[in-house]
Amino acid sequence: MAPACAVKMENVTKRFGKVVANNAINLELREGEILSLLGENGSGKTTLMNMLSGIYFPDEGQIYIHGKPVTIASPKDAFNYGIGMIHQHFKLVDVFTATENIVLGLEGKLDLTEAGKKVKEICDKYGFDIDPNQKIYDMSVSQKQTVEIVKVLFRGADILILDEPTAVLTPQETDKLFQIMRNMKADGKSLIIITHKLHEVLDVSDRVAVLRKGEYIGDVATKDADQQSLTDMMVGHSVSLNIDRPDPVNVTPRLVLDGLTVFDELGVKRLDNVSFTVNAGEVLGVAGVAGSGQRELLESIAGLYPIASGSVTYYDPADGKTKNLVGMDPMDIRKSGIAMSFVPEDRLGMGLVGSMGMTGNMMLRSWRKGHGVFLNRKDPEDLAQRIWQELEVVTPSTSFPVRRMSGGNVQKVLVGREIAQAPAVLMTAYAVRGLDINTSYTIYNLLTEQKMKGIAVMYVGEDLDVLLELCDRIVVLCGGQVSGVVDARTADKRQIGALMTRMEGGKTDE
Amino acid sequence: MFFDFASFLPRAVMQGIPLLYGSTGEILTEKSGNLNLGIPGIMYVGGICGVVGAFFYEQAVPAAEMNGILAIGIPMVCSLLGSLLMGLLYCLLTVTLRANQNVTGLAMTTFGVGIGNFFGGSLIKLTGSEVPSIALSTTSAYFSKSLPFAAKCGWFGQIFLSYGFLAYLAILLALLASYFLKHTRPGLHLRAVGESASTADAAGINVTKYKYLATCIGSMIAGLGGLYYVMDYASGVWSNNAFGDRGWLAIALVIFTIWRPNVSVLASILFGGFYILYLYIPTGTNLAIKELYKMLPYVVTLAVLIIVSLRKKREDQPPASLGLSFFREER
Amino acid sequence: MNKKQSLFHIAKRDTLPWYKSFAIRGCAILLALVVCAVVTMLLTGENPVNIFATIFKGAFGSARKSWVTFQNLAVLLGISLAVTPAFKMRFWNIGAEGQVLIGCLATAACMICLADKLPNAVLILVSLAAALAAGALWGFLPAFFKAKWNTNETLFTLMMNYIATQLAAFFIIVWEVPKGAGKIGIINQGTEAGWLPVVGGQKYLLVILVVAVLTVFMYIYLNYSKHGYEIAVVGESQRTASYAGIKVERVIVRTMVLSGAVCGLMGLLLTAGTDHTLTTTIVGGRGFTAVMVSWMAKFNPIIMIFTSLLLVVLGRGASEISSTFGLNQSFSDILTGIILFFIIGSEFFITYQVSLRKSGKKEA
Amino acid sequence: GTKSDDTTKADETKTDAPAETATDFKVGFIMLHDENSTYDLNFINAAKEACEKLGVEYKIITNVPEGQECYDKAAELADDGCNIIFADSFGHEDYMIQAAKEFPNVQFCHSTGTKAHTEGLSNYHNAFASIYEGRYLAGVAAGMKLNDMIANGYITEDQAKMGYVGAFTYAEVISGYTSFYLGAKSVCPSVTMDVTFTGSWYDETAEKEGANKLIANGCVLISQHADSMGAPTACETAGVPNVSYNGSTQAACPNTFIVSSRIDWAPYYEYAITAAMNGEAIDADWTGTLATGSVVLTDVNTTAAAEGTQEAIDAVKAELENGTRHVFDCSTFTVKGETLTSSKADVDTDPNYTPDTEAIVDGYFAESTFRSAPYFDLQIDGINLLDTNFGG
Ligand SMILES: Nc1ncnc2c1ncn2[C@@H]1O[C@H](COP(=O)(O)OP(=O)(O)OP(=O)(O)O)[C@@H](O)[C@H]1O
Ligand SMILES: Nc1ncnc2c1ncn2[C@@H]1O[C@H](COP(=O)(O)OP(=O)(O)OP(=O)(O)O)[C@@H](O)[C@H]1O
Ligand SMILES: [Mg+2]
Ligand SMILES: [Mg+2]
Repeated sequence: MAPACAVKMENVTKRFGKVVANNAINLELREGEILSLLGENGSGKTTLMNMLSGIYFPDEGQIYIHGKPVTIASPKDAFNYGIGMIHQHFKLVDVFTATENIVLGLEGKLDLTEAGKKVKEICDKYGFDIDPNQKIYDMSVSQKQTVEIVKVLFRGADILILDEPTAVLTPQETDKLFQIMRNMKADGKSLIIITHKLHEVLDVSDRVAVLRKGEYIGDVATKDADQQSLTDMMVGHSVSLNIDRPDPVNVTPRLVLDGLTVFDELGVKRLDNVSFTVNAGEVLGVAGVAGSGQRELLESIAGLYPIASGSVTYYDPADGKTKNLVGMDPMDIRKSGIAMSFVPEDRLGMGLVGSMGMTGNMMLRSWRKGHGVFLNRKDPEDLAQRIWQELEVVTPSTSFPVRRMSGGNVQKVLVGREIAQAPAVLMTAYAVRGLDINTSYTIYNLLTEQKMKGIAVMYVGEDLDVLLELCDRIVVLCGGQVSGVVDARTADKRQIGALMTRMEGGKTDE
Repeated sequence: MFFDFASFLPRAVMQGIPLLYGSTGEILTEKSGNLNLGIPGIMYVGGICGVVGAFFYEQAVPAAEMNGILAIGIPMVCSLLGSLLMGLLYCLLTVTLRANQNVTGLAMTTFGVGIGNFFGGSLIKLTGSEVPSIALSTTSAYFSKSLPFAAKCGWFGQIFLSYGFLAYLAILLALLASYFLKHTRPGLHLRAVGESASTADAAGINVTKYKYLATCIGSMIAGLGGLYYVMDYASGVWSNNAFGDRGWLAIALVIFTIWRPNVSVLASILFGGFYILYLYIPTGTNLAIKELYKMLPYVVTLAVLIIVSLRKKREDQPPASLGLSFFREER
Repeated sequence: MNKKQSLFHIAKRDTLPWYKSFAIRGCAILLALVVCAVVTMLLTGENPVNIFATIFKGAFGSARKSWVTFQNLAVLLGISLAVTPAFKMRFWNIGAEGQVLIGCLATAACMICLADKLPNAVLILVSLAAALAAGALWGFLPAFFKAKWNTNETLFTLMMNYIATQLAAFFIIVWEVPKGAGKIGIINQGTEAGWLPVVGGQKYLLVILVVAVLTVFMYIYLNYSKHGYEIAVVGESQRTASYAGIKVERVIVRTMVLSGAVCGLMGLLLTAGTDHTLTTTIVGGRGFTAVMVSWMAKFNPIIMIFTSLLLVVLGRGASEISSTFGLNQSFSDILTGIILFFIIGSEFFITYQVSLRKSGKKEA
Repeated sequence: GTKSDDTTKADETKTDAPAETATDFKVGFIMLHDENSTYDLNFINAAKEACEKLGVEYKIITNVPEGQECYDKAAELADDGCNIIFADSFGHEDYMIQAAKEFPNVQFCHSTGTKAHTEGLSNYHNAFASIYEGRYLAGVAAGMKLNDMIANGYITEDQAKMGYVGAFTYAEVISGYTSFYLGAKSVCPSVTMDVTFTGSWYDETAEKEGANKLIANGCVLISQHADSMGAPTACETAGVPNVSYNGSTQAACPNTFIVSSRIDWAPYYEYAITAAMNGEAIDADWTGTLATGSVVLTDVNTTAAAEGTQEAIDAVKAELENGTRHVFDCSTFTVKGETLTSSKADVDTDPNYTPDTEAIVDGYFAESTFRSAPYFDLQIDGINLLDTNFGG
């Protein structure tokens, strides 16, 4: 065994019932390197890493840490071997402060003031910006992630695993994170990062390992790889990576927002006098730092968020009549004949019912169809079958609970269903978050297809490259206000980045 | 006649103590994410096990030769063991076998009350006494011994010093539990387990161990409430079903005090007072009105419940994973 | 090398075929009976076979006993059906006890206060309306606060039980017969005003028929109606429900009103149909037992017939045991507890697969 | 159990009932609770005693609530071939009547009930005992104790106040505490009494707290008409003498228990079963007395009782038995300051509780003469129903 291996996994296999999530995987992480783990959705990346962090226990195989064979039976064992993992879904206690979360699981006498000081030290060393006494429920996503990272550093881990850390970060925050990762590497730590964004892979890592359908495909040094070669490796065959952007036709206003203002439960202003137009036949991008009001924007249009003032006017494509959507709930909107589809950010918490299968989830949109008191199951079942095949959803059956599918497949079910509603307005929030590149492109193309059908598409995204390539116009949000509307064909990344942070300096976070 | 507070208050305290034991135990349990609706049953078991222990000790040794330490120790150990077993049973089902907590709890209540009354009834038969109750007067005398100078201190003694040691132990335990939860590392870990077991697990906390420990210790504390009731309050007389619904009131107190054992000290006494207030209220021979007054503790609980939910404070919410079982490989 | 991982490997199963899961439950019940037998021998020295035979005899020993058993079954099943929609919605209603009792109280009120004012058929209809309304109100209150302010429903419904009990106690004293006795006795024993009619010459048949219809209704309602789907979605996630255009608050309130109303109906059946009286213990803990019945049946109304039958037979047999063997009646609570524990525990083996850990390491 | 005693005591009725008839004669009992309730244990013991003495087969069903189940059980017993069925709780009455109508060939006997004399069923009967005489005797013991305390200077004559924990404001309870009070008054003229009601026949907490409240109000001796150990143990804790009911509480209350009265139901059971066996009519209303052995007192606890208590009880008992003394002798009490010369009692149950029967006979209130269950419900002077004028 090469002594230079921080982690070596040998013939590791993990099954979930009939699903073989990892099949005889051999993976090495060298000391002092940043390794990217790449693979399509459901290829088993998270599972593999969870075996390192003690969440799962391998069915077969052996793990070596710094050359020594070890058994990692629990997260505690993992910590003892210096392994720290930042999970795809945050593992934080909402009602605790940052410090309390950070010291969780450690031993010895509890001294929160002392711990708070140490947290501050780490923050200063790596350039993090968090308040040790802030409650997690008061934090933004990126702050939460920072807490996760500090938590791992606090324990003195020298092997760090980051599972899709950038999925929820802005480009600026991502850059900051990568800088931190490089600092850590310089500190002698070994890191594994999982991300679906190939430019990030190329940017930060030394080496790339690829999984496909639970199998280990191989690894390449980053300097020898490019986006196309990595994609081919991941997918197993050659794919094209271009977004086709036809010019919009028949552009007419579909939704006009005027002076939209909303407050959250605690009375904090989330949207401030937002006005813009969503046109039929074009993809309107919405850019902004996470938490700038994107969620509130889409939810208030969809009738899920109370609107304090302003108006949302809908232009009916059939007769051109207008309707004000303010004060309507989703059912009112649908009943007034407006076909609006919405892919929310929180898939299992809002868009889908985790315990139901695909069919049950299709019914979420159609349960009211048909007169009388009884449900129609036939049509949703057909739709589920169609989406299963067309979008290549990996699931044993249409009645398999969607909660137990991988993140990417969950997203396919959701997007597939929403597009199948033949909407007049299609709103998507982070439609490709967590999706592998291949699937992402499938979705981009689907959206473009919708646009060409004369549908008004709203695309809330975080990847500026994609926004610029996919959209026709981009609305930039900053702190709940519209800081600019730009033409995606002429704008560049720096311009948008500047608009996104226009108000920064005074108040950074919501 | 005026409202005789000095005589009412000690009675309220004595009513409150079993509730305090129950609620302290249940708070610890719930902080681990286990909603144990079996507390009413566990309190019966705690009571009857103490009775069984005391009974056999009293049978074995003539009253004059009884040793104070043993007379207190044997029933206490029996009571603790009995409720420990109940706690273990609950954990086995809900933690290890991940059964539904509500259902397990309700079944435990049926079972525990059954155990209490069955063994109570059987012992009563054994004693063959003329009135069907087991009178453990000697043991009870040890349990209810109050401070010797209490009687000399007038109303002060009556209100503060007139109780058996288990009453003070209840308060002490509640305060300790409160300190434990707020200021110690295991307390922090326990709260984390109750808030989000998967987070605690990922942080290296042994979720199963914490759930077992908190639930079992909680059960044992609750069981002492049953013991206090028979040995001190009921003067060592076990009568079937006499403990009544106090276990449910203890569970109500948990929410009433928003999961704070130190608040429960006063809240239990308040509830204890409400529980018997109807006897002190001028209703005379209008027994119907008395029945309405008996509603008081429940109506007050409802009112507090509604007010707390109106306030919507994050910190006032139940432990986030209360009632959920934890399986590490669950998605 | 430390080897501290547990000996067993636990994994979630894919869904088991129905016959396997039934086999597991069957084994659990068998095992439970064995344990009950052992416990019986240890505690009482009686031959367990005799005990079980006596339990059976107590439940089905004569035509009358069987009818009573089926009547008890119908009442327990009816209450279990009532709590089920709320449970599917993950609304932990443990207030069926109070909801039924308040239905009894409303019925009794009509029977006592209106007996000589209305013709019998009208009186029964008025009682029905009153019982449904009272039960519905008792369901509505916790649901309303849950829907509006997310007030904890377990505690709320528990408290409503006591409030119902005390209200009943209050009115029992107001209406007591004779004066000062603190009880009502049979209401309208002479005139039978407000009593539900006897169908088919069998006193208890009506109750059984009503509950049979209710069972079918509930099965269809939960599985094939739009309301049933709404309930399932709300139970899973309220945000998803509002996203799907389901009016969450309305569904919560509507479902609990339904639950409460069905409980109220059971109250009517008890007071006007079989017992013809009102006592504070007329429901007899069945509101709590119903929770277990419903859960053990996985909220399936058809399976609930069997789970409630099991518990009813045990309870009915208990009184036979106690009179035949001179055993304390609480013994049946112990047996019931043991059987419940086994059934509850057996679910684990249906959901999860346990395998012995292969000695772990070393292959390559 | 068919073990037939040779019954040397030669009961008043024929003992020559052939053994064969005895064996296929079956008796059923319906009890509200089981042996774990004071109230029911008293009945259960009597049932066993009577049946074993008569050598008849019997079946006791316990824990039968006061509801439809009582009818069901009665019917099941009748199905099982019981020739006579007894129920022990007041609330069972309506259901027993229901069953009596359905099974005319079976005798139904109900203890403590009130409706037999008006219901007109030949197979439905009520029974009670003149327990007020027992209470009166217990009251004598209480009065002796009070006198003792006055003599010792522990209290003054004015402070001779007793407390009474009652269940309901029902005639049986009123009759009970009044006779107790009159018994005490017959030896300690200055005695007064506070009464509090719990609203339940069995509620340990309410009874205990009721007793505590009475003690706090200055009552120096407590008695109760409620079934739990709440009041006696409260007395033991507080060191206040207690006169108990339904059995001796001496084991739990060695220092404060004085004496207890109770009804022995065995004589009635023997009477009714024998009558049924012989095909003779059973009285619609049967009242047991000191003479029939239905009203009994436990041994006096000499630790707590005043000296000479047993003798005093015996003397008064003799007077009651030979009719020279009546418990409710109108010359011994006043109502609103006046001596009673006439009082109508509500003997026949009717919806409006109209008093229907003149109860004052020969200068005393004739309790339990017109029906077996008590109907004395007057509020006499010297007894203060607590809380009625609270704050006033
Ligand atoms: N706890 C679990 N129970 C059942 N199946 C699981 C579980 N965890 C993962 N799987 C299955 O294992 C496979 C691999 O899942 P995993 O989450 O490792 O994929 P991934 O590569 O991380 O995907 P993504 O990019 O979508 O996050 C999937 O088919 C998934 O459904
Ligand atoms: N899932 C859906 N997505 C989009 N539009 C829908 C959906 N369900 C219904 N609609 C539209 O909403 C309108 C009303 O639908 P539907 O016929 O179900 O309502 P309804 O008859 O008013 O309902 P009910 O009478 O049962 O309250 C129709 O124009 C229908 O096409
Ligand atoms: Mg993943
Ligand atoms: Mg319709």
